[in-house]
Amino acid sequence: MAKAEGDPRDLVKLTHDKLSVDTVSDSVTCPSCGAISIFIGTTRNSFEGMKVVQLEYEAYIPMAESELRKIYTDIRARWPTVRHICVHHRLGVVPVTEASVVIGISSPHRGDSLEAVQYCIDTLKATVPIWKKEVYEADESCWKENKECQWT
Amino acid sequence: MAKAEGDPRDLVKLTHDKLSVDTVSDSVTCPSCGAISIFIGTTRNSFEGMKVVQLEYEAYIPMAESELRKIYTDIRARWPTVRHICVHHRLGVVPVTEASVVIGISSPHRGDSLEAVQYCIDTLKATVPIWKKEVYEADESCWKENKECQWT
Amino acid sequence: MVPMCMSVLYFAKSAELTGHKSETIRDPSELMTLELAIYHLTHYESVALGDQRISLRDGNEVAVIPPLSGG
Amino acid sequence: MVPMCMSVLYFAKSAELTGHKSETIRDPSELMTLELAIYHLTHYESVALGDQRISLRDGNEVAVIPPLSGG
Repeated sequence: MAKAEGDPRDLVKLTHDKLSVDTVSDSVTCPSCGAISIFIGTTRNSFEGMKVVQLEYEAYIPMAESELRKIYTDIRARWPTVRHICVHHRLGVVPVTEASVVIGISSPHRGDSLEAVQYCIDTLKATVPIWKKEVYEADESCWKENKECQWT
Repeated sequence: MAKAEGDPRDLVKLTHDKLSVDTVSDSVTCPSCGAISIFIGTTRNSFEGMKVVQLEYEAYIPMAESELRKIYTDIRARWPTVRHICVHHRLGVVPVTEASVVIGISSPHRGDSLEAVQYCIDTLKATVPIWKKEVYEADESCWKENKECQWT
Repeated sequence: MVPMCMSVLYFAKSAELTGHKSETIRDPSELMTLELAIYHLTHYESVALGDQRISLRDGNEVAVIPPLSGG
Repeated sequence: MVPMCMSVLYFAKSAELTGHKSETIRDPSELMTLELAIYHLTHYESVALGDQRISLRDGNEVAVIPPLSGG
């Protein structure tokens, strides 16, 4: 647990491992902040009546990291009191109910981190090169497209 | 981990134990939801230049639980797709950087749980009978008053 | 006439000011001098002092609720 | 004139459609027929196809980026 005061942290992890909400929460904890806001994206069990058994995620890793850091820069410009930012995105197979993404943002007061976490997930869906394929019960699958993406 | 589909859960815990973000997150996870939004209130190390060493929380427990359930009813009226709601509030001594409150809300799509979690913490501060005393380095202390409270 | 009895709960700063967490008092009218909100416990209804008269019966409990600071 | 060489990376649906994750091609103009966004990797700049000409040099890498679905 990194809790000492210090420079603002911009943390990014793309991993095939299961995500931990506590790990993200701990990584943005700091003594000068009274608020941590977290968003967790999880795998749903159905899409338009079809039963989803799992998702598979793929990323263009160097560009995904670069796009995430652009989002962090935007967040720090819009909410200057934001202290630490952490995004963990899972790759590969993600079973139903497990987290595909965990975003954690800390700030002295809650309004900033609450707004910033919403901006972060909205923008991530629009600009970060990650793709998910829904795998259905009947051995079918479909690459999804975020409505936030400008070129769907 | 309670993950089976079933009735919506309205979970409340007021406890002297350390809070766990993973526990709150797990308790609102469900297969039909793609989003979990979490807010964590943590103890800050300073107030107007004074060094805070810890907070002490006290609650009027039966009424706090009753007021929290009123908030849950409001949330379900305003965001009908919200699935599970969980608030864990810590009582007694809370050292700096540790969580005093963890709120978790799940919904099929993220907009609802993100808005609901903000409403939940705003309303909790205004209506739930819980009090915190800031304890400063110099053996001084002060009972705090939320600006959201109608009769400060 | 039998004097009316009621218990009063104090929290946070009100407990510090009164020096105790609860007490039994016989004449509830003295409650009206407290500059704090009161909750009538039977139904957890709140009553801001000075706003209205509250009807209390023997054995009722009231709580003195200072400004909140949870979260 | 020496033919220009470049590597192309495919992701997600574009990898399924082409049958491979990357390839080396000699005439980049054929890229222009893909109805997908292209990122010019040198600076991770995005170029929507049809919007503008992009200047590519020998050895450049481009990636075909289908509509995103992360999160």
